Amino acid sequence: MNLNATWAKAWIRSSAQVMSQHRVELINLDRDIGDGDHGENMDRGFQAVLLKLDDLPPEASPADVFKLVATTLISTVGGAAGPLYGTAFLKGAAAVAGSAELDGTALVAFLTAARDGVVLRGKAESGDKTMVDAWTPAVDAAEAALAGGAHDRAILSAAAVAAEAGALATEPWIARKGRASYLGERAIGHRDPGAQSSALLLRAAADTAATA
Amino acid sequence: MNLNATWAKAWIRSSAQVMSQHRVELINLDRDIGDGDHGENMDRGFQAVLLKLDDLPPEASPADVFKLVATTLISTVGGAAGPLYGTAFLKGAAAVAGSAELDGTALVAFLTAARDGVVLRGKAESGDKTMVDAWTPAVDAAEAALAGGAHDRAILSAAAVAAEAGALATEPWIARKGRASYLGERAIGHRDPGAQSSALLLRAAADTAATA
Amino acid sequence: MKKLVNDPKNVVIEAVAGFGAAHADIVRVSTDPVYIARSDAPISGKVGLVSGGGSGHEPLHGGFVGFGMLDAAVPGAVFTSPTPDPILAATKAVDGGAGVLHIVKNYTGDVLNFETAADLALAEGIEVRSVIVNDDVAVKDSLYTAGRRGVAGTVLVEKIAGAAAERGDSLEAVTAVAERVISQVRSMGVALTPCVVPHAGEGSFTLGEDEIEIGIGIHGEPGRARIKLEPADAIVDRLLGPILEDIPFVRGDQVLLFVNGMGGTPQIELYIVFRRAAEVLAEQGITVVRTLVGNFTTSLEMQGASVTVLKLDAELTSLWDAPVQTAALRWGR
Amino acid sequence: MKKLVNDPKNVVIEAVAGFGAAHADIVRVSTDPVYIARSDAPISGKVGLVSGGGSGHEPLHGGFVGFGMLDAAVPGAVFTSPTPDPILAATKAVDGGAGVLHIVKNYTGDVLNFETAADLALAEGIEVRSVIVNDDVAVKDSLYTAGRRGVAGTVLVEKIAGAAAERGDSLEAVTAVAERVISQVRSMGVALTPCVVPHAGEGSFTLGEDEIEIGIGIHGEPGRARIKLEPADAIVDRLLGPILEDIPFVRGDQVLLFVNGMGGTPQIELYIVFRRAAEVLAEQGITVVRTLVGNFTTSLEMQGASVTVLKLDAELTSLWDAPVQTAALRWGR
Ligand SMILES: Nc1ncnc2c1ncn2[C@@H]1O[C@H](COP(=O)(O)OP(=O)(O)O)[C@@H](O)[C@H]1O
Ligand SMILES: Nc1ncnc2c1ncn2[C@@H]1O[C@H](COP(=O)(O)OP(=O)(O)O)[C@@H](O)[C@H]1O
Ligand SMILES: [Mg+2]
Ligand SMILES: [Mg+2]
Ligand SMILES: [Mg+2]
Ligand SMILES: [Mg+2]
Repeated sequence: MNLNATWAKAWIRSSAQVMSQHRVELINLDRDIGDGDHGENMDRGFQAVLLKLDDLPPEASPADVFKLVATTLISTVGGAAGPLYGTAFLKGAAAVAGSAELDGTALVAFLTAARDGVVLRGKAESGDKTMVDAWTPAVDAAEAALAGGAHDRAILSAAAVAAEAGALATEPWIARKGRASYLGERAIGHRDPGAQSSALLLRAAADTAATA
Repeated sequence: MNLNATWAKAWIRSSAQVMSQHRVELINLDRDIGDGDHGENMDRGFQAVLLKLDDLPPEASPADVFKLVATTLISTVGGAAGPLYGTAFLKGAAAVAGSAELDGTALVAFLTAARDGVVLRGKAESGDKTMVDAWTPAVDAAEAALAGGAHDRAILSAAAVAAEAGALATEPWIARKGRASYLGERAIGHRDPGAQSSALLLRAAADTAATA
Repeated sequence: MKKLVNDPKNVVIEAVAGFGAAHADIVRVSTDPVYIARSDAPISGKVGLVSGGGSGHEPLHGGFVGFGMLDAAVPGAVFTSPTPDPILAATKAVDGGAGVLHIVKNYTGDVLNFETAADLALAEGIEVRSVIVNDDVAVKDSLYTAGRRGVAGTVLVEKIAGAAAERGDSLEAVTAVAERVISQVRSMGVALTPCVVPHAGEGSFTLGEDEIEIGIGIHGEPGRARIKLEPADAIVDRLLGPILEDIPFVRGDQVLLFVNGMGGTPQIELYIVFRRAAEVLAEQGITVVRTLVGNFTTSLEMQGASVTVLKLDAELTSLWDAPVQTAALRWGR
Repeated sequence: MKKLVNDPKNVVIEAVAGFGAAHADIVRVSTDPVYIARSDAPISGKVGLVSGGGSGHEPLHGGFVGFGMLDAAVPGAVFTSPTPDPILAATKAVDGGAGVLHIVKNYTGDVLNFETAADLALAEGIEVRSVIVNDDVAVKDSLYTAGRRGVAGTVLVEKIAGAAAERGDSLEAVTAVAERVISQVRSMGVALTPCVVPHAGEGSFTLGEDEIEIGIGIHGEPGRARIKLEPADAIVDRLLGPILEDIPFVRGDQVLLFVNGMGGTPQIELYIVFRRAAEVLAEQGITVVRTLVGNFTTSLEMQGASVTVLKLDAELTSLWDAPVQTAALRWGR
């Protein structure tokens, strides 16, 4: 599938399904080192997005889809994840405004802007054990793939794999941002829930693109 | 042992020990059909009596011992059991005032007055599933034993056996007085805690008398 | 059992000491015998109000000592009525010459111990009246039981009788107002979890993972029925049904609706209960004109709630509205 | 999980509706978006005070809306900060032309969502200031954490800033008073049992039969250490130690001592905690001149308590004493 509005919508629909399927897993991760609501928050937010997707006009661009995702997540998720994911999609949308279809360069711009949005709002650095630790490896991998001449779907797939590895890599760390930072050493051995939901999101993006 | 003041004090000392040993049992019985404090109440009360027994002058009569028990139980037990046992000992003391030693007739008078005291305060009838159902069989058995020519210790032993049987007999009943009366049918199958503590008390009386 | 206590034997005495230290502007505390009195008691010419009972129902009764409500509260051991001595001492401490009203919840132990204390007070020349609160419709009131239990409705009796005493009513008149509240107030509760008495160290009863006890008493005494957990609205309907049947409330009646927490239930749930209870009353054409929501008559950490409905008239309403200044209930000053 | 709820998804909306119905004399409730405002808001010329955060901490914040305290409270989903929309709506609803102060507890989610709402309000011409409450000494405040959490001290900030706003202070002055309270208030808590979030249906964490969590957060976030259960006095000492170290209170200081219940702890235990805390302060030559004891910043049904100490001066004391009329805190009217 080309990375057009149809893909963008399919990605978001798939994400809604994935968040619902992984709701309990994300709640459990967040219960371990946070307050146990991340799965509930993401599920509530994406279900709300789902209800609004159909209202988009047929001529909506990928950026329009992402803007809708952004405002809906901001107004329904709450917590830390709401503003962070909201800003990610808002900045990502701005980066690809006007494109009917994302090529490799646009895709990397989208991912970079999204990650920068998270950093702008949350002020986390790599290694702080947050969703940034899924996004930054994804951006890096996407850039490398683009530089290596990879196609849009391959870039997305590289980003998804890197995000998954990034989420996994948070497990042995101490957290320095978010609720888990209160835990000190006790955060060790637990995966960051936001990094995990980010990996799920990017995996859904890649898988949707890979289908005909 | 003759039923003099030495016996009366030994009985009460032994009762304190028994209430302490059976504290949890009485709590559990009361938890089943009441509020779970009967063992605590009886233990607290008799421990308080124990502390005061030594203050009695050497010339104290059995009635003096019982009066001390009465006022101490009234002022330390609380709940339903406090006033009921308190009145029992108060009326029992009055019935044997002046006697240095209880013969069979005095013993029966003591038990009868004690039982009547409980009924006066609590207005329970036989079969209401209360401590009366230990005391009344005890009084009846004591009277019968006295009529049959039994000696004081034998009378007391008959009373104790009857009280134990009386307490046991409360198990299949519905309660009509006290907290257990709120339970209706659900009181069935549980022994009344106050009947049980009464049986323990009379058993202690008989056993103390039986020792040299 | 996990509790913030030191020696379980000292729970009441330490809590009362803490209460006295925290509310020294309102109460003074006697530790031997244990009672809590208004700091300005006795008030000459005012009827004194004394209540009490086993501890574990806080803020009942100590939290209601102060201007416009109780003159003294006598806490017994946890879930055990106090003995006559402290009741007598409290009665004497608050007698301002106009007599003293004992507000007693209907439990055999409370009734007997207050009775003895009243007799002793009388012997010392203090005029004492007693009212017995028995608002719990979960229990059948018949010749063959100890009668209905006194539960959360007690708070309303204490507030309204307290206001009557504060405005200078005679002992007779205060007693009559208290009796009127008692005749017009009904309650019923539900437990989701048991409570643990400190000296017992174990739950007062057991409930299955999905069971609740309808008609629970405030000492964890079983109630009408043990049923499977239901949605809050259905549970509220089960509590309100017997209440509304018992006093035949009629369309147009004005009532005070009181949702009481048993101690361990989040406030958010109490308001969910209130929402439904108000809805049901509205459907019946009964108007809720005064409200109270919170943990006022608790059973230690028990999870659950009770619903209390008091039929109001102009006088009871104005007595309810009168200023009150206690640790747990305060308005108007 | 046993709770008095209907659909877990509707817990907040139903509770807020019930709250509005129960306290219609004090608040009005908006259900879409969800916020609770003073019934007389906006008050022309008065600085508006808005707070909010995840639900499950009741009475915080809705119970503190009313005369002399908050103008509006914005409840999010349980333990989840509200989104910017209702914060913005509440801010607009209470703006009386003198600007609005946001009182925010220091959690990433709360800070970010209030920040967004403040930006949007500013864009609509409303002057908004924010203060961030971070009184929890259990958490190390360093560049390498999200900073200290805001816990029960928030109640004191809301009361005192609310009194300043009520007497007509400017936005700048109200903000300064709030900042002063924040700089002088410290808290630390302990959990004996976890709480259960309705949508999760399971405990937020697990504790062994004899374990307690020292330094617990109000969302069940772990604290400083998990230790074996100890007597109440020893636990209080563990809580007060870090508080007293943190602000170097000195002999002769006057303080407000606030013992807060986490929701599921019997009141009797809170007073046992108070007793010891007052004792320790007295030993240090610190005078407790104001007190607060009760469930004011809860974590659903969690058992446990927190201790908060606020250093007072004449102005803060008189603002604390000023009349307040909210569902959960009331005196002077
Ligand atoms: N400052 C931050 N920067 C980036 N990500 C953050 C930051 N703070 C928290 N997060 C992310 O948010 C996730 C938690 O989201 P969620 O549970 O929905 O919110 P909350 O912590 O408010 O309950 C964390 O796992 C982490 O990935
Ligand atoms: N009216 C009564 N007459 C006689 N005995 C009674 C009466 N009411 C209660 N009891 C006795 O008191 C016992 C309960 O005592 P206890 O548990 O100490 O007091 P409480 O019921 O106040 O908690 C019952 O088991 C019963 O034997
Ligand atoms: Mg979370
Ligand atoms: Mg009992
Ligand atoms: Mg009892
Ligand atoms: Mg959260």
